[in-house]
Parts: sequence; C-alpha cells; structure tokens
Amino acid sequence: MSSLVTKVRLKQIEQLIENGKRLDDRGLLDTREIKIEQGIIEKAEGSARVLLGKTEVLVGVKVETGEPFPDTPDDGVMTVNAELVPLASPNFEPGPPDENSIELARVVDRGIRESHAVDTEKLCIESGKKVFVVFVDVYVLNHDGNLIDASAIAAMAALMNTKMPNYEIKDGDLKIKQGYTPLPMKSHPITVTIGKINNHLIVDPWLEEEAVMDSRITFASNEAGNICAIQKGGNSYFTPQQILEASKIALDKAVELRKKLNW
Amino acid sequence: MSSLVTKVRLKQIEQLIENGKRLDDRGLLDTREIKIEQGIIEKAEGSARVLLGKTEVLVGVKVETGEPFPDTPDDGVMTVNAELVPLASPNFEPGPPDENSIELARVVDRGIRESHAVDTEKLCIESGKKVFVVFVDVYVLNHDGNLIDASAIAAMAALMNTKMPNYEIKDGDLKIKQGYTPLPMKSHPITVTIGKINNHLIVDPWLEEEAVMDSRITFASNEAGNICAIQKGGNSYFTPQQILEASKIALDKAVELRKKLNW
Amino acid sequence: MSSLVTKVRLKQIEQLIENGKRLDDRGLLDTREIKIEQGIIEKAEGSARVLLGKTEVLVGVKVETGEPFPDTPDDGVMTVNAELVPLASPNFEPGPPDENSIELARVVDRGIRESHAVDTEKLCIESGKKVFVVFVDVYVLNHDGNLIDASAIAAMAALMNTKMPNYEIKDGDLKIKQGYTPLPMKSHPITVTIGKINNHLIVDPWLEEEAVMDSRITFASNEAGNICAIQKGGNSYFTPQQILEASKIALDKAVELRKKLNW
Amino acid sequence: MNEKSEKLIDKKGIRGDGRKADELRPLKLQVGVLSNADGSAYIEHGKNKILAAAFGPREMHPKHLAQPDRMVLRCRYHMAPFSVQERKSPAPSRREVELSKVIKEALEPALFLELYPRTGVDVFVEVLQADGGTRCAAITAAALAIADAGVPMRDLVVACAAGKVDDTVVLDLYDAEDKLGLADVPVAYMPSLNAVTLLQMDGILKPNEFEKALNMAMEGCKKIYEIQKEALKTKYMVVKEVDE
Amino acid sequence: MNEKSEKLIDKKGIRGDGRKADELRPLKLQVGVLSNADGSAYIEHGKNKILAAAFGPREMHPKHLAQPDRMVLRCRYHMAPFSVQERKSPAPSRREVELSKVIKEALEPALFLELYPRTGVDVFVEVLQADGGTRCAAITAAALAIADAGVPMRDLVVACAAGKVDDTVVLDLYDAEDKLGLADVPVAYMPSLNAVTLLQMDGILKPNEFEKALNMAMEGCKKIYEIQKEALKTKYMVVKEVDE
Amino acid sequence: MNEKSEKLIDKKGIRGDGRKADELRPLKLQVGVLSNADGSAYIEHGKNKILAAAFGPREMHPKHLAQPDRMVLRCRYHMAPFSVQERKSPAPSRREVELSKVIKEALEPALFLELYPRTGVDVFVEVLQADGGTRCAAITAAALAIADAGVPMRDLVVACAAGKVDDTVVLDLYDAEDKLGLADVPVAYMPSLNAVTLLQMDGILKPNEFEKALNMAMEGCKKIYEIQKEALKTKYMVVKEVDE
Repeated sequence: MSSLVTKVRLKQIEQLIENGKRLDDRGLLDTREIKIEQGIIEKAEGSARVLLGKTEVLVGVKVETGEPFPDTPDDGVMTVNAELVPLASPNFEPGPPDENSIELARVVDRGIRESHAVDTEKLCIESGKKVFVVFVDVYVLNHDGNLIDASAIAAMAALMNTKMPNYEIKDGDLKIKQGYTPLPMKSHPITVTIGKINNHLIVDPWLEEEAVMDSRITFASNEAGNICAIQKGGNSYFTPQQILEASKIALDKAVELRKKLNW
Repeated sequence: MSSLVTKVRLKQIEQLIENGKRLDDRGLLDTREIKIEQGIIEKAEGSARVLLGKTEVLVGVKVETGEPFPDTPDDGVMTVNAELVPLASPNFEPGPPDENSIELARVVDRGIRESHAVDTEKLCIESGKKVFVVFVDVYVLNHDGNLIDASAIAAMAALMNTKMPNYEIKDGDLKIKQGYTPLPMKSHPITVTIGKINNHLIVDPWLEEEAVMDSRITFASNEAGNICAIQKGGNSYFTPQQILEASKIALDKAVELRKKLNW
Repeated sequence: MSSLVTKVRLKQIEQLIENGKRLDDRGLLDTREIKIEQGIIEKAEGSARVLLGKTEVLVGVKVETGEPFPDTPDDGVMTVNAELVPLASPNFEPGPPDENSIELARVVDRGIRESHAVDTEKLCIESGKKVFVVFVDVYVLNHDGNLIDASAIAAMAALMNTKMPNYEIKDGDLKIKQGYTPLPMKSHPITVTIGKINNHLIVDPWLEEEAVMDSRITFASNEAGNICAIQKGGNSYFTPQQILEASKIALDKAVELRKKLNW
Repeated sequence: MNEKSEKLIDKKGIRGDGRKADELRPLKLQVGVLSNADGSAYIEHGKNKILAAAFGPREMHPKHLAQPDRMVLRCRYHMAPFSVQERKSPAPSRREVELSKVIKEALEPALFLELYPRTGVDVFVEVLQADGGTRCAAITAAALAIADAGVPMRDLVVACAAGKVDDTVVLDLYDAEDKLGLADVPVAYMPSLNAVTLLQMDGILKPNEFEKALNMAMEGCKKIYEIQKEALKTKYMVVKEVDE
Repeated sequence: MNEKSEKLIDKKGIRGDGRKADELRPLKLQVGVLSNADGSAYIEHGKNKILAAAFGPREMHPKHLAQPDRMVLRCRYHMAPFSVQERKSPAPSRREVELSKVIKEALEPALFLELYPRTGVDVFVEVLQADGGTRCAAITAAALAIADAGVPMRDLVVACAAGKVDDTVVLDLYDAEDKLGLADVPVAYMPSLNAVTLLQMDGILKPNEFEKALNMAMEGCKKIYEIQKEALKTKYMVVKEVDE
Repeated sequence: MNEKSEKLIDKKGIRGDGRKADELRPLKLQVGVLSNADGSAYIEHGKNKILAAAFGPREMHPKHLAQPDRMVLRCRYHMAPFSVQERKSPAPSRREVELSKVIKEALEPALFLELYPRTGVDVFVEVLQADGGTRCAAITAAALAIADAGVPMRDLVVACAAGKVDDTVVLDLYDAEDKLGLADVPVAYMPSLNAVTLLQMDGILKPNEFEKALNMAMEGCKKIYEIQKEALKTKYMVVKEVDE
C-alpha cells in the first residue's frame, strides 16, 4: 500500500488527525454522506445501490428454490457473495474471489445471519426438501474505502426491498399466486467500521486513510443495541481499551444511522 | 502474429493478391482441396475427419441420455465443444479452453443450431425428464488456417455419420432394441469464411494468410440459400459493401461445395 | 534435485554403497525403523500415523454412504487421496494435487485395490443405489524419503483400525444400531520400494538417496507371496535382471515386515 | 433463435413494447461516472443497464503480455449474478468469453494501437441488468469509456442490432423479440469511417432480408452515435464550466 | 450461532465437559516436531489436534510478490479431510480462506517485518482434528512455530475464545458449545504488549457481556502463554542438554 | 483387475479375438503425419488409434522451468472425449496425469538430456480411440515422434503389455481382457540396451508368472521394435526419393 500514498501524505494525515481533522474535512467520528437507492434492478427480487462518499456498492437479491442444509431442514437458505469487479479499482483484477472479497462477503453475511435479520424459518416450503434460497450478491462498483460498511448497508437495504412471489403448496407442489410479499425480516443490523491510525480511532475510513491505517475493527449491532458480529482486520493490533472505546463509538454511530435511515 | 510472418512475407502476399494470386497458387476465391473420411472412430456414434489443405480436424459424436433444458422440455440437447490440442500447432498450449477454442465451438454450434440441422424434437424420450444428448467434440489435429470451416464441415459430416440405437419406451423405461437409426436431421448448413487483406477478399485463408490478414467473416447457409449464422472476427473492419460482397461470395461457394459434397 | 545434494555428496553416497554402506549407517537392504500408532484421530472412523525413519504420514479413514459405480452395483467404493501438505517439505507447495501426489495416491490405491484388501462386496447397502464409501486420505506430514511405502503401510494400518457403525436395513432405509464392527478385510498387502543407484539396489531409500538415485521400483505383495501391484518411477531404467532381483528383495522384505507387524 | 415465432407485431405494425419496426428503444448515456477508472460510461438502453470502465494506457500486467510494437487492448464482458431472470454464477460462462473477444475486436479498429507500444488498455463491462442486445449496448458504452480515458480514437464505435420478428425486419430487439424472434443481427459501426467492426447473426435470413437488417442496424447506430457524442460533450462542457 | 440454546450448563454451573465457566480445556504444546520445517509446533487443545510449521525468512516464490521494504508473511490454515464429522474436500473452502487471512493478521503484529526486506515467511497450519476453537489453537501453535524458526518476535501471540452459553459468559468453547451456544468471541493477544491482534464475534452479546468475554478470553490467553513459553524453553533446554 | 475372470480363452488356447497367447494384435505405424509438429507419429495397435507429436528442443515456456544443466522433457497423455464408451470430459483425469508422468519417465532414459541444457522437448499424445494398452501404444508412437523431430536418442523406446487371462500368461491384452483378466503388466523397453523404462502391474501374479509375463512383454516389444524402425526408415526413404 505504501506506493499508493507517499510518506509525505501519511505524515499529513497523521498531523491532521492529531488536530482532530481529516483530509476530506470530516471530524474523526463522522461518517461520509450515505445515499441509498432501492429497487433499481427491476429484474432482481430486491436491489439497492449505496453511495458512501464516493464508494459505490450495488446489491442484487435473487430468490430461488432449492434444498435446505441437512442440519437445518426447516430453514430457508441465505447466502452472500461479493465481487470486487475490476472497474471499481485499478487494484482489482478479474478472476475468482480472492481473500479480500471472501472476507467481505463473510463479514456482511455474519452481520445479517447472526442478528437473524432474515427470518429463514418462514422460507421453508417443504421440510428437508424444498426451501427458498436467498442469494445476496454484493457488487462493488467504485472503491473509495470502507467497503464493509457500504456493502453491509446495501445488502440490508436490498433485503428490505426484496419482494417474494405469493405461493401456496398444493399436493406438495409449489404454486405461484398473484402478487408479492416482502421478504420476512426480524432484525435490521447496522455495521460500523472504525480505523486506527497512530492510536487515534476514526469512523468510516476512506481510501487514502485505509492506505496508511494500522488496523480496522467492525461492529454490527441490532435494534436492541447488542453486538451481533465483530471483525478485526489489518496487520496491527488494538489495545483492549481501544477495542472497548471502538465498540462504544460503533454502537453510538449505529444508533445515529438507524435514526437517519429510519430502520 | 507479426513474428510468424516477416513484413517481407506480408508484402509478398499483398502483391500476389493484388495480381489475383496467392502463395499456394490458388485464385482469390478458391477453397483448398477438401477430403472427408467418415466413421473412422468406431467407438463413437459418429465421426468424421476433414482435411482442408493441411488443416486437419477430427470430430467425434457421442449420444447419451440426460435431462432436457427447463425451457425446452421436449427437445433433445446438442452441444459442441472444441479442443485446440497442442499437437496441432506450436502456438496451442495444454489447458482449459481459451477464447479461441470457445469462439470456434460457439460458431460451429451456431451454424448447426440456427439452421436446425439436428432435429432435436425427435430426440425427446420423456418430456421434461429424459432426452438424448448429442455431444459434438471438435478435435483440431493440425492447424494450417481456417479452423472454422474445417471444423464446421467435419461436425456436419460426423453428425450425418451418426447412428443411434433403436429403442422403445416400456413402462417409462428406455429399452435398447436391435439395430441403429441415423441421427434425425433437417438441414445441412455449409460454412464459408472470407478473409480481408488490404481490401481484397479471399476465400478459405490458410495459416500464412491468417497471420497477416485484417479480418475475417464467416457465413453459414442452408439448402435454401438462406444465411443462418454470421461471425466477424479479427481486429480490423469491413465496409458495408465488403460485407455484402463477402456474403454473396460465401453463399455462392456454399452452393458449389454443396454440389461437390452431395449434401 | 541436483541442487539438494552436491555432487560431492553424490560421490560419497556412491562410494559408501559400493562398500555396502549407507549415509545413515544402514545396510543396502535394511529398512528404516517403522513406528505405527493407530486410532489417534478419534473423529475419523479409522486412522494411523506411521513414522518410517523421519518420514511421517498420517492417514485418516472416513466411512460415508453414497452411490456405487454403475459397473459394480453390488460393491462399496474405496477411494484414496494423497495430500503433500506444504509443512512436510520446503519443496511442497499449497494447491491442487500435482503429478507427484496423484501418483502417490494411485500407487497406494492400486496396492489395496488389486489385492482386494477391503472386502467391498460387504459394503453394499442396496444394490445399485446405496453403498458405503471408504475415503482413505493420506496426509504426508514430513518428507524424508520413500513416501510410497510409508503411505501404503499407514493406509493399511488405518483401514485395519477402521470401525463402522452397525446397521440394519428396515423398509429400504438404513438404521444405525448400537456398537461398531471392523471394516471387512480380505488381505493385507505390504508395499516395498527399491531404489537404484549406480546399478546397486537399495531398500527404502531416504531423502538424500532419492535426490541422487536413478530410479525406483515398488512391489506390493499379499500373504501368499504374490505380487499385486508394481510401479517403476524415476528417469532411468532397470535391466530385466535388476527387476527380477528387486522383486525378490521386495517380496522377502515384505515377509520380514509382515512378521514384524504381525499382519 | 426460434423456428416459428408467435405473433409479436400487431396488424398495425406495432411491436410488443409499442415501437414501430425501425424505432430504437429509449436510450440514456452518461460519461465519467466512476471515480477510480481512467474513463467510464453508463448506458441504459431499453431495460439494459450497463457500466463500462477503461484503464490505461498503462503498463501491462503480467509484463510478458506486452507487445514491443503496439498497445494491447483487453476486454472483459461480465454479467452480474442478478442481471438475468435466473441467478447467473459469477464465473465467466463460455458466452461471456466469446462476447469479450468479439467486443474487443469491435473496439480495436478504432484505436491507434501502434501509438502506445508496450502498454495496455483494459476495458471492463458489467451488465447490471440485461434486456436483449447487451453486447451492442456494452460496445456503445465501452467506446465512450475509452474516449473518456483520453485514448485517441479514429472514431467512436457504436452498436445496435436489427433482426427479424414475424415477417418483418425490425430494429433493436428487446428481450422477448430476442427469444421468440427469427433472427438477430448485432452490428458495431464507426459512422464517420463507414466501417463495420462487429457483425454476428443468429437465426435464418434471406440474403435480401440480411441486407435490409444490416442497413437498418447501421441507421440505428447513426442515431445512437449522436447521443454518444452529446454525452461526451456534456461531460466536458461541465468540466469547462467548473474550470472557469 | 443459535438463537436459543438448549441447557448446556447445569445448576451448579458445570459445563457439558465438566469444566467451570472460566476454565480452560486441557492443553498440550510441543515445539520442533517436524524435521523439514524451519520451525514447527503441535498443539492439542481439548480434542483439537493441530500442526503448524514455519519456513523462512527465505526468498519469495514467485519473486514478484517480494516487497522492497519489508518481509511478507503468508499463512495457510487448512483442515484435513478426516478432521471433521463429514469428510471435508481438501480444496480450500471460503471459511479456510478467511481464517488464513485473519490468522496472518493476528501474527503480523508480532513480527519485525521491516527487518527482512525482500524475504518471506510461510506459515502452514494443518488441523488434523477439529473440536471448536481451531483458529485460536492454530494461532497459539503458529506463533511457536515462528519462534522455533528463529524469527525475532515482539512477543508470542496466544489465542483463546470466550463466549456465551445459556446465560453465562464462559471461556474456551468446545464443539457442542460452539454449535449450540449464543456467542463466540475468538481473541488473539500479545500479553506482554497488552495488544489484541485478532478479534471476531459471532452471535449476540450485550455490550457488558462482550466486555466480560473479552476480558475472560485475555485471561485465558495469559494462562496459555505460560504453557507456550514453557514449551519453547523445554525444547531449547533439551537441545542444551544434548550439547553438553 | 478382477478377482475371478470368465473364460476368455477357449480349450484350444485361442483368445476372444482369435489370437494365440503370445500373439500381438495387428499394428500399423506411420511417421511424420502432422505438418506443424517437429516430429509426429500415428499408431493403430488393435483398435487403439493414437497420435503423438514432439516439439523441440526449443526454449522452455514458462522460462523458469528451464534447467541450467539439462533439457527438460514434458509429456501430456490425453484422451479424446469420444475415444471411450462413455464420453470423457476433456479436463485431464487423475489417471491421465499419472500416465503422463510414467510415460515421461519411460522416454527420458532414451534421451541425452545433458546435450541440450536450458531447452525443452514437449511430447503430446492424443488417444483418438482406446482399446486396452493405450499407454504402451502411446510410448511406441511418442518415441517415433521424438526421433522424427531429430532429437538424438540412445535407442527407440517400445512398449507392450503382457498379462494373465484365465490361467494363462498372454501377450498384448485388448479391452475385454484388460477389464476381465487377472493381471496386466505394461512394459516399456529399449531393446538394443536391454533396459526396461516403464513397468507397472495391476492384478495378482505369482512370482514365476510375473517373470514369464515380463519376458513375454519384452519379446513383444522386440517385434514391435522392428515395425518401429521400418516406419522410420520408410519415411526417410520417401524423403530421400523426393530429394533425388
């Protein structure tokens, strides 16, 4: 990463942060502006585009039928995939998912799964045989930092936008009926990532900050203010105190965002 | 490709063409000699080896049973695969199909499919459940240019050579009976490729010409003289007039070949 | 390999061998010490760890249910896979199996399969539909030469350690009952590999010898003293006389080992 | 293509989506939509929604693919899993590999490859929603992305299909016509050079029908070309305003 | 993690395997167990059986991955096909790819990367038997393998999970608690630097429960740290004896 | 191999295809059949139909595989999808990977590897139709292809199997004997050097049966060797005639 931002730039960022400022004029604990547009992919059962500053993520949701996992015969299946498509960054290359896109997909998945956001029990068609499978495809279109938060918010917005066909079971067969129902949901987790630069914590790091930051830590939290997923990343560490501080900041930010988004 | 043929050779080819001649003494609109040998792979349901000049292609056809595609439950399946095996050229490498072999397979497939050459409706065993699957495997053994025409002719010759087991359906089960029937066919498309060198059109370009030519265009046509597939290739262009001229040449050549092959 | 052992070392090894000696003080026809530990992976149906000198191989056996092969509808399935995991040698790299691990797996498989060691006829649950599938996974943990013999012995020891659940078939369904039965076995092949260095035959070559040896030849033999699998390897040759001599040595060694192991 | 098509055009010559035979679908083009790409464009053509980005001319990676005497153009045409009715695996299909190749060969004639030896230009196309004619819309957008990256071009490349539905040669097939029609003829074209850079055909056409379809597609291309130029101008006019 | 868990802890506060809430499973560590690796370690933590090996610092292969200003650490976490209930395909799963990444990032803070520019250290972890908490046991062993290879370290890294079972925050979850419990919090820690280098969480925890779990996990780490140092000393003491 | 075989040999000692125990199948060899390869050969051995081509000695690609002190031989044994009863996927199977390796090791002893340091020879074998004994026929053809490429050789390599069918040791098993017989012993041999370069065995043989099979296979090799040399001569005699 050192080739992305010169050491001069690093010093500049550090000095700003020590004075409580950031390169893009935000305060240390400010998130960038978030814009959410839902339903823009008409052919998908659900979709949402999120702009977090210049970071742009499109999520499409497809609902199909398939088999449940053997150990949860009465639950529908939810699966998250992330593609870092090469038009999003000069550093992304075409090819099968690498460790970065796999980690991204799994962190987004964990926030949704562990908070039981999708009510998978209501997605069972026939126990052990046929359930709805919800494919959440995260498509990163422009990488300007903090892909985790942008993707997690876009994934939730797309799921909240998802419509499923009405259906009934007749003689064991699935019959599609008129009209649509929203995807059944039980919770609306919000994901907030904190970066650490020189022992300072910053919210929602963008690309230039990511290039110089030590580590990041992500917290997903639900309506009750409980934590439902954590992921530390980056090749440095946090002190226990920094982790507790970061968790408080992330939970506060989630409350703030929840109000703003009306989730 | 510039390393294959020196610029001297390019000039030589151009000058010859401007005088209506070619390196191998053909006229601009002459195809190389075609030799077809059918049935040489006894273990395959059908096979044919085509020599187009020194270009050599072997096609084997296997007929198995499988499931139909969901959107065509009453049709058998025909699928074309092409392998540019490394013994055919110092430029072919072992490995999964690259863009060249995929394009070759898809162009051969399109000529057969779009002309409805194989009567897939007669290959249905049980609607939506079981149909015959016809595997057409194109094996390029020696690459001396114009793989598309050699492969398309070999694929058709192999299909025309294909014998299927007689069968009957008893209580929903497939029973093989004595004897064989030819694969049901409805049409016999012929594929002709035209190359462009310096605004001159040539038929059936061979390896040395392919190395210097601007572009190529392929036309498959049926017994009625109708076009059933087109593919332009190469990194240059055609004027609309050149395309119409090429289409006329290709259709005329197809009529000529059809007579010669007695298709 | 020439970088592993300098030519000086090669000369040293050759001179020793000409005097009937080896770098590690063994005689030409001595195997290294063998230690076998069975049942160390409690979660596997069978397992064994073999130390052949410093060469260390762990084999785990999993027994699952699956479909039989179409041509042997009444036989269970036995399959051997080998992983040269990168912690075993600086020359092993992570990734899909290469030609060395595939050859290793297939030679181990052949010794077991051709001697009919596993009684696959007793592993059929429902003819043509459901059989037991025995997965033998060879895990090389430390490579100090002669992986074939260490792996073959470890695979046999793991199979001999394998316990299957008792079961009965009720109305076509498999019901697991209390208790375990040993995997049914009919034979106990022993595999011995001979190396050739400068027309001298040595038993159980270790890493330093493998780096300089011309070729190797492996014989698996059963209780009756019959040969059930052979594999020549390496980029040199054997004279017919050397092969017959090697086969006698290998069969004698197998008898010796059989006594020692009490197989 | 189908052997027999259901009636897709009514007695008055009006198509299923309300268009006349030689009418284009609504079309929207935007240039410079992605901040990380050297050039980018977004197209909505009917219900097709496609992003294209261009990177370069830049050093080739891996290096051994660089050519001593010319620039290398690479293209990837890729469909989002949610862009079609049934979820598509993100791994490239054989169709996507072929289309990547023909799109590259449709764009190459517009470039002065010999001007930038040893470099590469990468064009990435992402189909976010597909509605018939994605390869044409992809080319139209990709050419804009290359222009937006500042790579000199002989002309913009613009693409549009014609085809045959019922007994009629029509312009710019949408999804249903693509599936149930009798022939599809995608064409890429450089209008000011009168050069066809992509031509494919599926289906069955009489020679005179093919000629009519080719001409109709080129007329369609010329109309889109005007929108393309406008989109490019709009972006750079905005830039100019900002500069002043 | 589950939404509701069956009762896994009895009225006396004793867990399914007989432990108290803040008790570790039995743990055994051995250093220098493989002759071909530059460093190696074996851990039995509960029924987890895991081998770790370190190679390097050595020349990077392929070379273009080398960094001019620092050493590169690569990690592979891999499970043997027979290590789990249902045979696992040996091809790396998405889970294994993610764990390889977080384990690498848990170990990197302990290394002086800038000391060995242009070189690489490879750490390979093989899970021979899995019993819940494999990533933590893997880190504990991997740190020993690196130390055994003679690579200078700021501190050993040691890892242990805490979590929530029934209503109780407990230390070091085993397989059944991992599957049926309410939350799992794996933590990697450098005790002498008070630095957390891995932190993940699955499940649902109130903020105060999280704080309790984090502290409990670090206490567990400190206990394992003593065993880790002992294992290292034992190996080198043995070596010393041999030398004398 | 089978445990018990049905009767494949009749009372007069005649095999299912009419041969005696020590009789070879009909065999046809042709050299120089492909214009693009540096050397090539075609073999029909029973119903086996196999092409082999050799390229080199040439620069290795990728370069890092080149050896400073010797030539590298690479082999690929590959079966056409239509060569066997059930269509075979064109992706290389584990069997094909193993056979590629043993074929390479069967050919290497015939080459003066140290004569051409830093270069490579690639041998590609395509099985167009398989009828038992493809690896042997492949080696016989591959050796001719290498010779045809002008690569100096210590001797031609020639291969043939023997085996056990019913109670009898027989030469050159065909498909049915391969499947229903009791043992198969493929052997590759350099007759003028009396050197065995490939030896494998499947099935069960008593030591004296093995010795008999080995000798019978070598006798078969010697017969094929004459045909091999004839094929080589025929090609170069033709060339000579053309030259005159």
